[in-house]
Amino acid sequence: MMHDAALTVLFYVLGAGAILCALAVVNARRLLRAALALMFVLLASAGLYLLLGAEFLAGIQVLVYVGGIVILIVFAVMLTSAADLLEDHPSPGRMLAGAVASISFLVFAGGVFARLELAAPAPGARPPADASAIGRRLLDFGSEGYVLPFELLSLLLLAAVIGGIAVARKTPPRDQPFTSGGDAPGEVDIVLPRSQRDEPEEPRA
Amino acid sequence: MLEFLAAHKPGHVEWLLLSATLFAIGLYGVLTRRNAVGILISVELMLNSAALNFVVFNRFVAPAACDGQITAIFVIAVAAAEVVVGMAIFVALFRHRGTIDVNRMNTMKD
Amino acid sequence: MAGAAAPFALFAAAQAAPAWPVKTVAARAAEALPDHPWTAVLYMALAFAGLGALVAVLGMGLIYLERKIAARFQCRLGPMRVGPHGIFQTVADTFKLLFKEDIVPARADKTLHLLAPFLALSSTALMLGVIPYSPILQISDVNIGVLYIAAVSGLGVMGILLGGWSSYNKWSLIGAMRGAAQIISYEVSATLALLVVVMFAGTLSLSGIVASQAEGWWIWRAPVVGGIAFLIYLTASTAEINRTPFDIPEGESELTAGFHTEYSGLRFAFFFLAEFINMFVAAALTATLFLGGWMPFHIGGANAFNAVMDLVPPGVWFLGKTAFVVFVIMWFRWTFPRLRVDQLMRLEWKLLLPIGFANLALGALAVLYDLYFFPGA
Amino acid sequence: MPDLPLALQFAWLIPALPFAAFIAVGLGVSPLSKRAAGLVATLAVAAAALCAWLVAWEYYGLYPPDAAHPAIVVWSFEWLPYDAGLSASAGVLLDPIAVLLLVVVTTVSALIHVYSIGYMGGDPGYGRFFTYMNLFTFSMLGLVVAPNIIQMYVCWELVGLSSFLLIGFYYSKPEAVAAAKKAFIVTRFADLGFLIGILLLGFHGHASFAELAPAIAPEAAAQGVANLQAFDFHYLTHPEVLARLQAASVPFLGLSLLTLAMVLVFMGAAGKSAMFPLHIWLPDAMEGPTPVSALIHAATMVVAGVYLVARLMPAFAASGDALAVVMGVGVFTSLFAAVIAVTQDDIKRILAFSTLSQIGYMMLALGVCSPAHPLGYTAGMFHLATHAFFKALLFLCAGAVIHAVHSNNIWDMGGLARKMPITHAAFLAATLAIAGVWPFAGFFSKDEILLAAFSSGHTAVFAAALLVAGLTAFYMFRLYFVTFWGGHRGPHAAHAREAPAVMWVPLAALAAVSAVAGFVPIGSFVSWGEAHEVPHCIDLRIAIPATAIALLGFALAWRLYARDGAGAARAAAALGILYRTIKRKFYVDEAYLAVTKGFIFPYIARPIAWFDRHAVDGGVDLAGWITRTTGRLCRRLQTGQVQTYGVWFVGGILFVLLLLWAALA
Repeated sequence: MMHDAALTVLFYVLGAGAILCALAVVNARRLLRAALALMFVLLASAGLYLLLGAEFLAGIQVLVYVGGIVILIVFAVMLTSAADLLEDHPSPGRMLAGAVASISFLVFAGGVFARLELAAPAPGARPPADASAIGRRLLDFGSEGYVLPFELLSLLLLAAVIGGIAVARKTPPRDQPFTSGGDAPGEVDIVLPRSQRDEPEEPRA
Repeated sequence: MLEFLAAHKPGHVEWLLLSATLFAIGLYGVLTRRNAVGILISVELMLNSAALNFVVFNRFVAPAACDGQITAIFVIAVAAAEVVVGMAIFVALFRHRGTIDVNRMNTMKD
Repeated sequence: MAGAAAPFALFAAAQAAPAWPVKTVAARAAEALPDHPWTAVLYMALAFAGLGALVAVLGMGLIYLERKIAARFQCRLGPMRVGPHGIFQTVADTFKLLFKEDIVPARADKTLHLLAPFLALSSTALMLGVIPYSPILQISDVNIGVLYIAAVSGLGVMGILLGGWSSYNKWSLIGAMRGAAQIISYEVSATLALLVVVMFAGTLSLSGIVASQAEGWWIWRAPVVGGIAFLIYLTASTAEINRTPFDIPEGESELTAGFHTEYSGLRFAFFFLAEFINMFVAAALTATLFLGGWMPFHIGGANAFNAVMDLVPPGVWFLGKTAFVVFVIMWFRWTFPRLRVDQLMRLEWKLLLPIGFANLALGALAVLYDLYFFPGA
Repeated sequence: MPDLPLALQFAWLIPALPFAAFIAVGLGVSPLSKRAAGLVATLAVAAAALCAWLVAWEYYGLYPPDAAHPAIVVWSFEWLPYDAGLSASAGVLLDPIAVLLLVVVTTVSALIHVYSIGYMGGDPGYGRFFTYMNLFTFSMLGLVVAPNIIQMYVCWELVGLSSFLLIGFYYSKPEAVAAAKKAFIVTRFADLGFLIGILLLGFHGHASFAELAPAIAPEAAAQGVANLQAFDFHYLTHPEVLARLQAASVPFLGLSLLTLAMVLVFMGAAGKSAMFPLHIWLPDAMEGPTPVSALIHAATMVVAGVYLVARLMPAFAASGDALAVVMGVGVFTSLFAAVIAVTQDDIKRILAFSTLSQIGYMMLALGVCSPAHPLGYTAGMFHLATHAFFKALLFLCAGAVIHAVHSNNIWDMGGLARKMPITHAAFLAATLAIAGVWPFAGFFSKDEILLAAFSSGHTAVFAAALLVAGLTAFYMFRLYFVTFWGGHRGPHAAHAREAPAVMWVPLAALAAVSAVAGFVPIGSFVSWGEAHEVPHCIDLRIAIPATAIALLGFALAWRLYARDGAGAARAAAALGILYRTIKRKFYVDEAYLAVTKGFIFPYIARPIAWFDRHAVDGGVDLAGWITRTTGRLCRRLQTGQVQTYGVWFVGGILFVLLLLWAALA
């Protein structure tokens, strides 16, 4: 009973925190804050995974999502916001369209969920799906294994890494085509916010 | 109090509603953000809620299996790949055009 | 297979009943929860208080140590005025920092500026919670311990990035970006090294890893690969905590003070503290993963020798090993010159990473063919 | 007909050479070298002339004079196959009049080309000029050799097009542009009648084709028509077909179909030949360069109408009424134009009205013709040939004079006889020829026309023709005296000088031809039907009054104009309003203007224009508007912005969700 009560409390606390942070994600005017809020949403999700008994997944969530993806996003924000970080508010029409779309999605999805009846799992038969179970399943090449998608995924990641480098690297100068892709002098540049550049500021009225 | 809380343990509807709410919020962000990175962030939100959905179904439909968790792992990995490529594109785009405002990325229109 | 052989019968018996029953604080709390809920709460409160105290003590102690050791290396005395041998010097410094004015740059993002140090410190503190200090002294033994460590250590990067960004100072920004890039890069190598140990131990739990080293520490029990993994991990975690020779993010000569240039007072103290705690965590993890953690120095089936070693309490073992690693890390500072950014990246991506992969593959082979010392039953 | 002489087999070269030169000069030579353009064009036409002479030689070698002269198709190919029973072929038909016209057109054209090399030298549009000239020559030759009425009509329109281009050659001059448009519109209007006539003939001819063709086909095949078609002249002029057409009646004024069709066809001929009341374009058309006037409006193009009537002579004769119309129009026009010519001051205009008058003369000759008295046919063709030479000569002389004095007004000239002796001599020869003085060509041809009119019993026509002969002599000698005699009146007349050799050599050649052409026994070569009763001799019953009246005209001109023209002014004053009316060309142009501006433009053209602009264009605009609006509406969907697409995408998802929800309910 204690366990169930704690579960209920944690669910609602984490869920509310996730939703609030998610709202902050889509409404923050500073992208960096949005990214930060995203990090908290993902952390809350990791907590929710723990509640669902998926510890390994929670760890992966934090490791990859928070430690990798969010950091990457923050990097991108820093590299691409030469202008000031404030983003204009979207136009009212667009906000309305977005709100209508998302709220109706929520309503419809809620309607579907409310009428959804899941097949009840066999009671008691619940050995923990721990990290080793997931690992076995991932590398199992039987009919229920995921080794093929897993390998495909590794290929995808490799392609993404190479593609990302190919897209984002600067074209090396013609006279030295084999530069280190960022190490040579003049190749690294961080685009600073306008307020941090050396340009003289416009006199304020 | 404790009994009340224990009796109201979240069932699958609550879990699914939670993930649907997160998804809807992400959808709102995708539709309203002007900055491409902002859109990408919102997409991450949606992906995360989808992964959550998988785990929820895993938990409530077949708790003995771990297929939902594996799918969630795949989702995370795909999201990572997506972000890598997306960010590379945005950085390259920004370098060329000086902006990543999606309103101004409409050259296909003309 | 070895367990069936006569000379190892005793060893097999010893393995059957763990000599060191692990009991974490969280486990105690969970045990007490159904019947005595307040006891459980008390346990948790104790744990948090202990963590806080640990942070404070560790911070001050390590700073004092650092100064003293630095002084020794430079043939001078270090702080001597406040207290005997200046042991209260750090306390005085702490008070000074506490009372300093908390300055936020004019056009900075105030919220993020305030948030960043907490983020940096809390990620570090979260790691303290899973380290097995002793069989009876561990707050929580999560079953994905190594994964947890890897995940949480990545969170600290956010603190650095946000701190640098929200300062509205180009030195801070560049320092933050360098720091983040460095940490993320070296995290890969560190994780690869961790995986070797995980593979050998067959578990992600930190206690389980410690227990798996009852026959010998992985640094030498897994031949060669363990040593290489140890070296990689030590190097990578030195880089991860931005210690010299990898202190480029805060290289004074280039960036004034890197990402925390604009911080003062308590928030600066937080960053500072986080760095030193990080050093401790890195050292503790190195000790746990490669040097047996609280496990005394054992040699296979040499029971007499093992019994002598068991006389020393596990906590002392742990502390000693950790202190040694901390000393080594401090030693580095006065031995190696600082690397350039490109040298740093080259070291990681062109040296450590390939070696780490090769090492992992070798380790996998070793595990597959039981090619390590004292294979368990 | 496989055993034709080589020259006849290659008769298609005659139109083909100018056409090839047209393409070559227009696209290749002219942009490269102006000089070469004139040379190539002239050589091509000269070669065509050579071929024409060879063809004439061979044709009359094959069918000697005083024998039957069949119309043979020496070369043809199927050009527009419509269906098995109806197709139009292009080909080369040779019969006496075609051969005659080939010779005349190519010869005159070649001489005019030579003359043009000098006359147009230094003109910026030199290459363009020769390109158009070649096009014109080709069109005219294609018309002449047409074996069917379709090819004739096509070339007919090409002639109209090239005359439009040549009249408007100085396109920067508003008068030239206006004249070109006038010529084109008037002839187009006339061609409308021609086209309707062709369609009537073709439709009804085709209706009875299956029935009649088997009988006609072998006969036609013997003359080289391999695949007889309803539009072939062989078919259309066959007596049985004509009888069938004559028998068919249309509910229009009680006329027979044949008459109606022939009158409509004659409308086209009248337009091209500038018969009253469609003559108004010809005097204005003198805005083109003088060689153009000589070629098109004197020698060849205007005779196309005459040629058409001659070509369809059996049909006209079968109709009877149509032939009467031809005669009436011819008589009236010849008289009318001769009267106007007396009062004009512009040298080219006088010649233009003279042309009108002479063409009317030819029409008159054809009009009095009948199967029983086919002399008019021969006479008309004879006059056509002689007239072509001496009228071309007159125009070329006029061109030389205008070149010398920089004016078209005869009162700016005078006393040029001493300054330009060769031109003077040539002009005199031509004047004598047109006036009908023995032994010049005009005497013989005019005599034959008068004889034809007289002998066919049309006495009134004969009287009118005689009057026209006198008027012709009068105005031509008026022109001659004012231009070449007396003192220098205009500012340039005093230092006028003889034209260069390249210009006067053609003049001399034409003068020679004009002088001797009358002695050709034309009756032996060109005749209609089987009757050959026309002896080639001078009938004194005709020759004496004709010569007398010509001399009368000459004397009157001498009296009034040989010295200073003061007498002429007194005579004009005495005539008063009559003179002014004549001088203003009987106000025909004004009447046209009144009709068009007062009635057609405001009450017909404007409503039609309104309808076109608002209803027709409106319909087109509506289609465009619908397309554009649809596109604009659809474009809303294609904003190029991901998020807009996202909204639609989400809409689809919502729809599916709704379905799922409903399905679960």
